[in-house]
Amino acid sequence: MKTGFYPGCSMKGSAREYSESLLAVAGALGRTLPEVPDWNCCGATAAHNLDPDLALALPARILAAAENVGMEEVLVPCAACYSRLKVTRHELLEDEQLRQRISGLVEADYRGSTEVLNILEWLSRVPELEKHVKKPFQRKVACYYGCLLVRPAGIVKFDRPEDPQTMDLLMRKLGAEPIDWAFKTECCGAGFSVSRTDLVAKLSGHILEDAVSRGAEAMIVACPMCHLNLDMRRPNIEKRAGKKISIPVIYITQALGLAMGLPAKKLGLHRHKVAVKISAANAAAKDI
Amino acid sequence: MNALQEKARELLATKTVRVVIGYGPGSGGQARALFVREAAQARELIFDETCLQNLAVYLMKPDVRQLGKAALVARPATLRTLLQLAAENQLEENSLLALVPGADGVLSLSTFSALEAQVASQDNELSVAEKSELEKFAAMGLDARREFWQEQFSRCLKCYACRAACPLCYCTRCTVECNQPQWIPVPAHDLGNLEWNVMRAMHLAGRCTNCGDCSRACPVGIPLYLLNQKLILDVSANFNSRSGMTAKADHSLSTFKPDDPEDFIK
Amino acid sequence: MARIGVFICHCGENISATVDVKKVAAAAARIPGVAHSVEYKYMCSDPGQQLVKNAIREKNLTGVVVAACSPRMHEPTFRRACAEAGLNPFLCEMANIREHCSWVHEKGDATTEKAVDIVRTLVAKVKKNKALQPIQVPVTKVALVIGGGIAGIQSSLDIANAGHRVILVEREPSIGGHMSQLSETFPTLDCSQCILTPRMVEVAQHPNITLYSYAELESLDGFIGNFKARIRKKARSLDETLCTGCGLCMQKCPTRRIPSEFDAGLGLRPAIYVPFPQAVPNKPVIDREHCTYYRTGKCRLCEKICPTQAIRFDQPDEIVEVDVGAIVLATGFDIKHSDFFPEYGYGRYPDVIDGLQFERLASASGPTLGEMRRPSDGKVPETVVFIACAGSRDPAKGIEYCSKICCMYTAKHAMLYRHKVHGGKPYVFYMDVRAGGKMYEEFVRRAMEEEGVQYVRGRVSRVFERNGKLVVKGADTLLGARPIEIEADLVVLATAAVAQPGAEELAQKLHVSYDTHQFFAEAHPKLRPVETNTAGIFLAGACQAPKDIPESVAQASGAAAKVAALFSQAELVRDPLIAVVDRQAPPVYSSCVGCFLCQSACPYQAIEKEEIRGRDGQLIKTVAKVNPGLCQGCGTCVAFCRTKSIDIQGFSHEQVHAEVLALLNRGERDA
Amino acid sequence: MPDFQPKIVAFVCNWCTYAGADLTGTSRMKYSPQVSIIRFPCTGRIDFMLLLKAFASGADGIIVSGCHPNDCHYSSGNFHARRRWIIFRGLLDFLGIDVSRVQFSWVSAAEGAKWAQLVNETSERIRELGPFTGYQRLRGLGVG
Amino acid sequence: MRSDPHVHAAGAALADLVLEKTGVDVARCYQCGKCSAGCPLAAEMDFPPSQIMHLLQLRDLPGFAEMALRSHTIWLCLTCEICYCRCPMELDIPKVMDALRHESLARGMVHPKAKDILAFHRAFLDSVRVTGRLFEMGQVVDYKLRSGHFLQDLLQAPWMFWVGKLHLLPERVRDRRALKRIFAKTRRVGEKRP
Repeated sequence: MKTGFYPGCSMKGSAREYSESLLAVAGALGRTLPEVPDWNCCGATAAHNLDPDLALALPARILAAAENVGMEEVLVPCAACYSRLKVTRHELLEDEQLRQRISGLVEADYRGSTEVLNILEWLSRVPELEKHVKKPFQRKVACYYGCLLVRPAGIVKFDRPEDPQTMDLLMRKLGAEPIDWAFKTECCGAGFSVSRTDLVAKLSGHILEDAVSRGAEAMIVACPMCHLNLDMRRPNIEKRAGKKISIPVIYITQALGLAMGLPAKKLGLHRHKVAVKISAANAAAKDI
Repeated sequence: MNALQEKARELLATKTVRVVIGYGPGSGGQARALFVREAAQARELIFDETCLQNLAVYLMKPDVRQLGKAALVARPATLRTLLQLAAENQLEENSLLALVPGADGVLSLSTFSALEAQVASQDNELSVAEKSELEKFAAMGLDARREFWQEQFSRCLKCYACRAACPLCYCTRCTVECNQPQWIPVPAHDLGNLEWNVMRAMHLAGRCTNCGDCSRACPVGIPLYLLNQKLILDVSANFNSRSGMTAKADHSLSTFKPDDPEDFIK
Repeated sequence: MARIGVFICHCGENISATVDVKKVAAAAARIPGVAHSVEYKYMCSDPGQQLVKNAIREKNLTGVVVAACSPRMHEPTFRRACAEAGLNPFLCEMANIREHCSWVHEKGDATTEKAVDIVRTLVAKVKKNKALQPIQVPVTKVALVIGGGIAGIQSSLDIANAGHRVILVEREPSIGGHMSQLSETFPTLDCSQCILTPRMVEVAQHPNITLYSYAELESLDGFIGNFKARIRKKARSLDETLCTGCGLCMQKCPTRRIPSEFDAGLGLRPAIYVPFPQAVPNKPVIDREHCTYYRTGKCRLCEKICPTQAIRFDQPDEIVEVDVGAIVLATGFDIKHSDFFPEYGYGRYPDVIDGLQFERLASASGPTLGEMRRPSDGKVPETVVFIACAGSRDPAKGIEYCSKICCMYTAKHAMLYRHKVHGGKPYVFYMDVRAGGKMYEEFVRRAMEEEGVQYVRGRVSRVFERNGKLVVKGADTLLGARPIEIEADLVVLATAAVAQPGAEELAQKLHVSYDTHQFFAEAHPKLRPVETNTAGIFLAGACQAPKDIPESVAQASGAAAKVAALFSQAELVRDPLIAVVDRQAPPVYSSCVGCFLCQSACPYQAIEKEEIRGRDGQLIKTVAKVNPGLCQGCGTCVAFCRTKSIDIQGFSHEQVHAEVLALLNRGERDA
Repeated sequence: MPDFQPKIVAFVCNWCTYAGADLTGTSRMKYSPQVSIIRFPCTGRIDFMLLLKAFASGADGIIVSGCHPNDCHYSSGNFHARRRWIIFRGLLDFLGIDVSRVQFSWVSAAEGAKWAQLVNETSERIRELGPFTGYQRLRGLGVG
Repeated sequence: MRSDPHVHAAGAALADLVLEKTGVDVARCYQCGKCSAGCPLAAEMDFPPSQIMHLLQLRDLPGFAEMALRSHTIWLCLTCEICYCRCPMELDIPKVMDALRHESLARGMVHPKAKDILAFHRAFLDSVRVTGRLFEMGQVVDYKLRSGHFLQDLLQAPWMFWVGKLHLLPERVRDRRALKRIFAKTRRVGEKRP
């Protein structure tokens, strides 16, 4: 199975540590992740808000590029990009006329053979993941899925849309104790990070408060946008809540890296706004 | 006298049977049916590679039945035919002796279980050559097949020799003889010929024992055996069943399994 | 020479709006053999039928085609009319130009042409119809009632009181059904058990009723008036004739922590049990799945303690075979259970319960003895949220229909809660309140006006737990769809009413139709609501569609009346649409060659061997013969017969052959 | 052939598909008027000769439909029919007759929508295949 | 079937346009309100989702459907998909929101309060058009110019730069011409600088 890798724009910038930790983990697991050649931005929220054709054309170009080099699937760690690629694939395969029109627009033919994979699907496939764990991640964690990993359920067909379990299972394999909480799939404010920071502060605030009130020691995420809102927007969240909220927000790949004993620096933990004051093993809990 | 002739002579001499139906020398390199009613005549019987006809067909003729209990020289397909006739209530147990010439003399079978055992011990599968001919047909493509059969059927004279030669076409009233409604048009034309041949094949589906007499009887040489063999293969592939294997009523087309294939049904 | 009359119905405008009926009548008149062709507004009305009758007499018709609705609707009507005018009813056919034409196509020439095609087809058929005489078959005057809920109980009592024997089969150890689980009933709030249990006792004591509880239908053969049912009596693991129902075994059974089905999982029961104290019969069963003896081979405590030595551990299931003439299906309904509502946390939070569980909490015989205490910690809930339409009217979850009973029982639940917890705050999230029924609307108004139940119009999006409270996130669509959050102590879901599990399998055993939701299908939605399409099998209660108690009881009595009507005749008259084997004069006798391939094809074992013998008793031939009592007229044998020796009356070779030719030869016949 | 309106005959059983088609009507769903229905008690009753007769009389396509497996009003008529159709299709195909012109289906009394869809899909497919000239030419030679 | 999104019959009801573009039949909505109940931003909206659906259902009453196009709601919708996920009628409301946004832009009916959101989206796409990928630094600058929020996040940038999250030079797609052609062919509705 030839698996390609679509990093997406944020993993080259504001979510750099997600990319770093993913590549570090993949390396340690003995897997290579070749990037989709000359990939472009998926268009994100902006494209589908403003232009329906562009919203399909940009992802179609990516999928066609991957298909052309024989990638049977593409790992898309960013949940937002994943959603755009997955939805595009679905729509193009549902409607042959549309597929031909969009293929014409992007001057490349996507035939539908390349599948789209999210980070949780990719990690779940690693056989005997627990055997790679050197320092069990013995923490109470809140697994936060956000919106786009599980919805729209009919298209992504991944886990159940209410109370999903895939990430919880993965974290349990790493030695963590996932809490049962109520905001697993509530929206963080997504693309409003810059334009409506006030709303992000409110929505992300609710999420963090619920996790903290149930004793979570870390938020585990699989989306740069969620991370941006929960981590970098922490000052706005705290200001709105009128209190300090110090729970760190960790990418699942970082959590895995820590459990595998990879150095924190290699996992980009120093790039977070909210200091990650926990390490994997409880016993070795030291500030990083 | 060979073993077969000796057996026939003995059966007639002891009046165990009234007639021995076997093969005698014929013309054109083919043996013909020989009805031996006197012990002395038994030495005329032959059994070699020219003896192809399925003699069971005579059992269904009233004139032959009137002769009294018969012994019948049986080839493998004949034995299957006897069992199929039994399964269709056309043959009573012990009402006839099937004579099977072999290397160790002549077997004489009269019970259904003996017939079944004999059939079970012989090769009843289509031969490799028969199968490969069918495969060639499948590969021909729809249009080529249509043209082939259209040409073949265009020569059909509706003489019904195929029907007369077939031991399983024993119906006293054939569908072609029904005229209210008229299922098959009387004159020999393309449509009627197609309908007759489809009907004949369908009526033999799950019943035909592959003796090949229909083709041999056809005066214009239509390869009717292809249709029969195709259906034998289909019945076996889809229902895992084979005609002429048992005297019990076990008809593949009037029984079913709840999980029969239905991939063609929406 | 045929003289066929064609009668074209407008059906008000149902047909004439898309089909040019005048053109159809004119075209029909040109079909050879048609002696009379008219159209009329309502052919099924009295004057319409009179048109048919007059034409038969005046024009001396030899056949009639009524082009109107489906024969499934009015074939009996018009055949009766023909008979009244002296024409054999089987010389009348219906051309379905409504369901199969005017309702499914747009107005236009193609639709009118199709109507003509259909008429021509049926004219061709009717020309080949033969006068037939009905068949008389005997009737076994015993009814089988399947299901011992309120509907089955009512049907059984009504049939038994009409003087006929009834065999009542109930799957559970006791009769009573869902009604026995209810606390109080709307709109009168009388105690469910108080009104039900006397009926249960009446069943047990009625001399005409044989009760098989803890039993299921194994298989059914035969046909109306002459069914043969095999009933599996599951092993109770005790000798019912010895058991006195003293209950000692239940008190001593060491395995006591099994969730009680009767208490909807909120209470516990032992492994040997009666479902509830008023059970009929009041004799326990051993639940072999949980019983220590069956699991480990040790215990047998009940056997030791039983004063009458009634316990039988090795008792096998028993199969009882009964002959019955009619069947009432009264298998009831079920409700959607947990895992169906992940967004409401149903199955995840113990204090999110369904309506039946609430009934048990509110019932004096329930696990809390009628005190309103929530399942998780026994606390008295101060705020209760009731969510209506939980699963109903929800195509995304596969149920598009309204479950009908929920609006009423939700109002009742909220009221009962207020009666038990005076300061309690009940909220009902609803979309519409459907309270059609005698005193129903008044009942709901009472809940709102007098009992302090607060109704919020909107569907709840989700329920989650926070600090020991259940947070209900909804919106009030009457207030600009403003989000509303209520912190509740207990959430009650009015989950959808669905068919019983196993309904589909049962329907297949009985050969009755069922809808996409596995509710049994009535023969006609309006005019034959208690009959199925299978003659002799009737419906009662919620197995047909969700129903409340009065409706179930009414239908049960209706079904009983149908059975009684059937049993009032000495013999049953059946349509002669059956197979017949060719018979001719000697020396042929029959074109049948006696291969009997038809025999293995017949689902009813209706084909027999007939030996034709000469005057001296000598066997001439053995041919097939159809037993007219057993044949149901499927015609499978007909298609197998190579000599065309079997034919089926009403769908004969000549008839269907003529139909096919007529349908396709449009221009050649009536241009 | 844009104006080609195929002639399609539907052989259906009385209890499931005929009733299902009735439901299509009562639900006012629309379908192609090129299809006409002939009612049989059961799919088990449908003689393969009738299918040949329909083609010979000018049908471009045929629908044969009955109750789903296990739902047959007569228990097993549909099972027998299924076996018959398996063999019949194989034979027609072997003779070079396009079996995609015969659509077999199970439509229950509850499946009004399925009936409409089946009719529309079948008539669309037959429209694409065009008139069944191959078979109709046989008729021309024969009857004409 | 989808057709060209920029062509629609004049005078057709907005509901028909939505049906044509998205395949969603708003008539199926029976106003249960579950979408509004679950919407994370319903409280901020002038018309929560169920009301947007109802506005479209009043197809022939003058002015009502237009209220949906002029609403703040359509710009606040985050496409979190929770409404679609829980809708009993399986109506793809987020897709409807997309279609309404496009129509609102085309008719120049964008709600005044949506200015910032729109500015952000446009800055985003500008960045992608030029480089093929999102250049976060460039986009932020562009957004500030468009929105006039010059001071927002002023303190954030140095920190991001410090932890290595902000690059001063954009990453680029090699075949930028191909991207430009895609943008040229997908003419965005209402593409005028404010």
